Amino acid sequence: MIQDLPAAASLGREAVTSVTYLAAAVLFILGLKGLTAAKTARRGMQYAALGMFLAVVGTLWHESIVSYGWIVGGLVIGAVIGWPLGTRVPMTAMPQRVALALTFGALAATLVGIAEYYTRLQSHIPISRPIVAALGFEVLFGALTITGALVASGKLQELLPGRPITFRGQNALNIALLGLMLLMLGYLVIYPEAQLVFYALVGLALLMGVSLVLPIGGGDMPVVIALLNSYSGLAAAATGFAIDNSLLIIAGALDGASGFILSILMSKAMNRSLANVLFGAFGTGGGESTATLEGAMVEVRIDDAALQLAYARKVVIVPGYGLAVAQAQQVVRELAELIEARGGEVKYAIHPVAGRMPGHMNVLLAEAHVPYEVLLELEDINPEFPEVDVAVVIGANDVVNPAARTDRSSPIFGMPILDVDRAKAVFVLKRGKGKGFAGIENALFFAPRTRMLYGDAKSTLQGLVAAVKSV
Amino acid sequence: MIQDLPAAASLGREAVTSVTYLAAAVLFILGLKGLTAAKTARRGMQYAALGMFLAVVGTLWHESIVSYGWIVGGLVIGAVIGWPLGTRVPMTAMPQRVALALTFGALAATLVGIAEYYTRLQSHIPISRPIVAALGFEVLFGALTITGALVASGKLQELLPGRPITFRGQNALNIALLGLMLLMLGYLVIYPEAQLVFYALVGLALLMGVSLVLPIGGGDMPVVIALLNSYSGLAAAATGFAIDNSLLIIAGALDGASGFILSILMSKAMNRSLANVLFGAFGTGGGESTATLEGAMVEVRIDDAALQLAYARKVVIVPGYGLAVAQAQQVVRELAELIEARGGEVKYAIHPVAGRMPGHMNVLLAEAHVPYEVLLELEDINPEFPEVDVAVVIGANDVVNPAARTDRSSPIFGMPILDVDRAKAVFVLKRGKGKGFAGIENALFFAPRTRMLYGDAKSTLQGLVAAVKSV
Amino acid sequence: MDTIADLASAEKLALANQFLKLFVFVLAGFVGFLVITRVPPLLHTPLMSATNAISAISIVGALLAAGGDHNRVSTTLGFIAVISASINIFGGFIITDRMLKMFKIEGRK
Amino acid sequence: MDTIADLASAEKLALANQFLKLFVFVLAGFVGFLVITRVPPLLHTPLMSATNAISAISIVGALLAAGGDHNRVSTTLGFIAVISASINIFGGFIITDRMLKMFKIEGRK
Ligand SMILES: NC(=O)c1ccc[n+]([C@@H]2O[C@H](COP(=O)([O-])OP(=O)(O)OC[C@H]3O[C@@H](n4cnc5c(N)ncnc54)[C@H](OP(=O)(O)O)[C@@H]3O)[C@@H](O)[C@H]2O)c1
Ligand SMILES: NC(=O)c1ccc[n+]([C@@H]2O[C@H](COP(=O)([O-])OP(=O)(O)OC[C@H]3O[C@@H](n4cnc5c(N)ncnc54)[C@H](OP(=O)(O)O)[C@@H]3O)[C@@H](O)[C@H]2O)c1
Repeated sequence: MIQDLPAAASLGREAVTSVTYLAAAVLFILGLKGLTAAKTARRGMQYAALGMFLAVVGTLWHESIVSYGWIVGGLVIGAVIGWPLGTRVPMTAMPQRVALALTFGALAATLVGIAEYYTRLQSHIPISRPIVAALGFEVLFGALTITGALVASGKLQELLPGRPITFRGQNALNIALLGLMLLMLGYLVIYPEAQLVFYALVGLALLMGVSLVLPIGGGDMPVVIALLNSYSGLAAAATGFAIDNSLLIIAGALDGASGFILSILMSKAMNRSLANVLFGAFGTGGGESTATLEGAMVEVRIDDAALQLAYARKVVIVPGYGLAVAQAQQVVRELAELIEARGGEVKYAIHPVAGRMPGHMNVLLAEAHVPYEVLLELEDINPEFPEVDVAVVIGANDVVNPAARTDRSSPIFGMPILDVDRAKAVFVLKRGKGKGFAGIENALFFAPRTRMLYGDAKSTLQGLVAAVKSV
Repeated sequence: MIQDLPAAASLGREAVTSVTYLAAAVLFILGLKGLTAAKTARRGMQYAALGMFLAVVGTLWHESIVSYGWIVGGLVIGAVIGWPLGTRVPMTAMPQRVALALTFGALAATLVGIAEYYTRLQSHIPISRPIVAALGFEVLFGALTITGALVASGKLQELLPGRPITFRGQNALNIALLGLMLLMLGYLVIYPEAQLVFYALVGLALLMGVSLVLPIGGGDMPVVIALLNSYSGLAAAATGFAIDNSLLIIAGALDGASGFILSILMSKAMNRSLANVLFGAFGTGGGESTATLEGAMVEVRIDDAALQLAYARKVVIVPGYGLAVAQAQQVVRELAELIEARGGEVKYAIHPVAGRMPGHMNVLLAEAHVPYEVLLELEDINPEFPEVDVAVVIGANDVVNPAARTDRSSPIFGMPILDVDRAKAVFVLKRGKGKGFAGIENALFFAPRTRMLYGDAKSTLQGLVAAVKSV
Repeated sequence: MDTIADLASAEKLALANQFLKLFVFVLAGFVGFLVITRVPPLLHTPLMSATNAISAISIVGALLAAGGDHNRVSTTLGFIAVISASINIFGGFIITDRMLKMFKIEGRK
Repeated sequence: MDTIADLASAEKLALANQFLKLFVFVLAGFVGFLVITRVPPLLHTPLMSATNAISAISIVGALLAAGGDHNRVSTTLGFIAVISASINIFGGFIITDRMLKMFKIEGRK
């Protein structure tokens, strides 16, 4: 903590604070451990919230805190802004919501680092090399995350164009920027009191956050967000090193691990390397497939589709990003229940990167109270498709594109997909001829067994529900 | 570490040592992580060994070590004794081998604690309260483990009588002892320099180790060993606190967790609480079953048994402690291969507490190169028994005792068992009418579908092999 | 504490302190890795918002900066940091709970 | 290190170090719990002998006691401790490896 003259009596208070931190660390870990099963997840997060509460109380008790005015003010303002962000934001906006939260978190960490540096200089508290290294590291990763996550959430909220914004030599620029910043960090370790270098580092890192994320396509944002999450974790851990706070180190390391693992899992599910996601400017069309598609997209009338669904014995629903856009999760469940009431079996096929963030479809469908036992993962549902009477693709595109299996020249070649094309019949619900996030054609839509149901997924589904009811 | 006058130059060496410790800690964790799969286990332990090597080298490099004579001597003597203990001890003696190793480990930790205390007093280095608490805790658990593990290995090696040695009021005595020791620990925290109390604590803990383990039956020793393992881990961690060594803290915590988890798992598999194992003096006959057995134990000739085995299509081998006693693991595999060569299928049913330590049967059979894919656990094999043509019980008794399912008054009631009695035919290989570790009768041996093959398991199996060959 | 803290051992303590923090970091990283790899894909979105909420622990540093009465810059920066961190605390835990509430096991069949 | 180590902060550092060690202990306990619960029963016996071997890490303390030239008692106790710990190192790692060598995946069929 920012140092002050220690007195023998203050050691007691210090000890109390440390005990609350230890308890908080344990509660955070138990909280994440709760997330390893749906049953224990909620209880787990309550542990984590308790940990947060303890940590705040333990800190307020710390003797170096002497005035409470600004603190109370800050907490109140934070609560007033945070409350609606927690209760109002729709589930469909989760990706940009998470990105925005990252910005806030990184902002807090970075400001703490700057304040610590400034105060030490101001009060002539010596800055040792390990401390300046930690502080420099912290503001670097923190500032980069502030702007990076802001750009990401702008792209996801469609305030910024989702397509990659590229310019010649941008990778070179980024590498040069990174090199420069590392040099500055090295300089600071040698001359810890070089203020200007420190603040310039903050500025450059803010710039780098923008130039790193702008060239990445909107669909890749979840990977970027997970990675920025791990950066902000590292920044928090570095803060912990600088201000001697083990709780920050632990929480930062947990965050760092989580973000890193998620970003790796996501890139793997898209069959791309993390480097390709970050520097590939995916979606520019550079990797356009050379295969041409044969056949035509054949439409089907809602009544005919409803008839087929009503008599199907085995139906698999394949949700994708379009389901989130249309907010059609409730209607899907209605349709499923109608089919089940008529004796059919309905399962859901959940692709790991369907939607725009990991587990996106799970959250949406859980919101509509679809029991998660009928949500099947890729490996479990794929062998079943040949026996499926009707597969209903709702706003999914890339994750059902057979080119991933067959077309070596396709940019998504090798990505594991849902084998919808092996079902006996396929209905595809989409608005028109729009492409998926990868921006490529999809042979599934031209297949002889596929029928298109054009229109917004929600209204199409409502039509189907009405029609099935009257069968 | 035992303190000496620090010099600016010495900080560098200190840092090097710390780096090797960090590396060693990481390697230990990776080593244990390797043990989560058979494929990576060996590589994992090589990491751990490398970690140990680094830690030793890093310590020798530490500037507070000034004379190397005794060290080299000790290492050489240790290697000379340790080598045969590593290469010669047969797999069947693993339980007592592990217990003996616990004694050595605890001895080392305890002596380090005593030396630290003595040196601090001698050199007038102040002993703070946290340090004396750590040292006291350490010698308490360490000394208790030294004698406790020694008694356990004596029982397992049958140098001491395996049955519980009980006397009136022994639990009361142990509780009184423990209370006294805790009081002494408290006294030490208040008066850290009370030498006599410290050394008396060591003595009492040595005594307590004996009086704690003597009343526990030989068959319960594995649980005791696991628990002592966790005590010795705690002792090592306490040493780490006392001499400021994080590597000891980490290794101790890992050991402590491992021993604790194993002892819990084992008690669970025996359907008893840890407290019952420790204070129940199991095997005294107090809980004898009230059910009487009907029928007779019917013998079968080796030739007839061999004939039946030769034509069986589905055979399950159920090994138990007797297999280890008879060292018959190689012959078992021979028999299994003969049956397989004739077109039969052979699987092994492994009960979690068959034998005298967790995983005992796995190690034995692995030694005989039985591939571990055919070793099935309880939950996986039990549903198959009704279709099994012949179940061959080799030196197993308690783990196949149907009383655990049916007889409420049996001391093993509720313990999950292998449902051998549901097989179409059962052969039981044992020497005579000896009981298993729980000391109770077994209705399986009297069942109409059971046939006995008396004699040492190894020679009986050799007879079977010869007979099957000549079918 | 009744150790006699002497000038010389303070440097040693400071070095030991740095290394202990490194041990804490590495161990927490292992814990994170071991726990997170066991989180099922089903809960990946709640996981992201949960780690968001937990990362608001930098509120601890923010409180010390805002309430420490060091200088005006520190107070101001600390104040803003308290705001942003507490936005994440309130928003983060609430939205995570909202999501997890949906994952009830329901017998629909 | 270029901090000016002053007498007063030494006490604070000492306290901080005690707590850091506690953090290390707790985190290592979590790591142990998370890892050990994933070890299959198949490998429980090797696990026991592996932890035996790892617990020989008290050799580190033994070396410091034996080689530190403190006093005859410390040297003697340290010497015996070095012997017992190194018995476990050599014996423990060898026997564990011997066991694990047996667990090869063999295509018998
Ligand atoms: N989940 C993740 O974590 C993650 C992370 C990074 C990248 N991604 C990428 O995101 C993609 C996800 O694949 P996906 O199959 O779920 O989606 P997608 O490939 O992006 O396709 C979405 C489809 O939904 C349709 N659609 C949009 N709004 C609709 C509405 N209101 N009603 C009906 N249809 C609508 C669109 O066609 P129309 O315009 O014709 O309607 C489009 O074809 C993958 O390429 C994946 O790699 C996902
Ligand atoms: N594995 C663990 O971790 C562990 C830990 C604690 C306790 N235990 C306890 O140990 C017991 C293990 O059960 P178990 O079924 O494996 O063994 P068991 O119940 O102890 O029975 C062993 C049987 O093997 C026979 N036997 C002994 N030597 C033999 C030889 N040379 N040839 C043929 N047969 C021989 C004995 O009968 P004869 O004398 O007639 O030959 C005896 O009936 C359980 O009660 C369990 O709770 C195990």
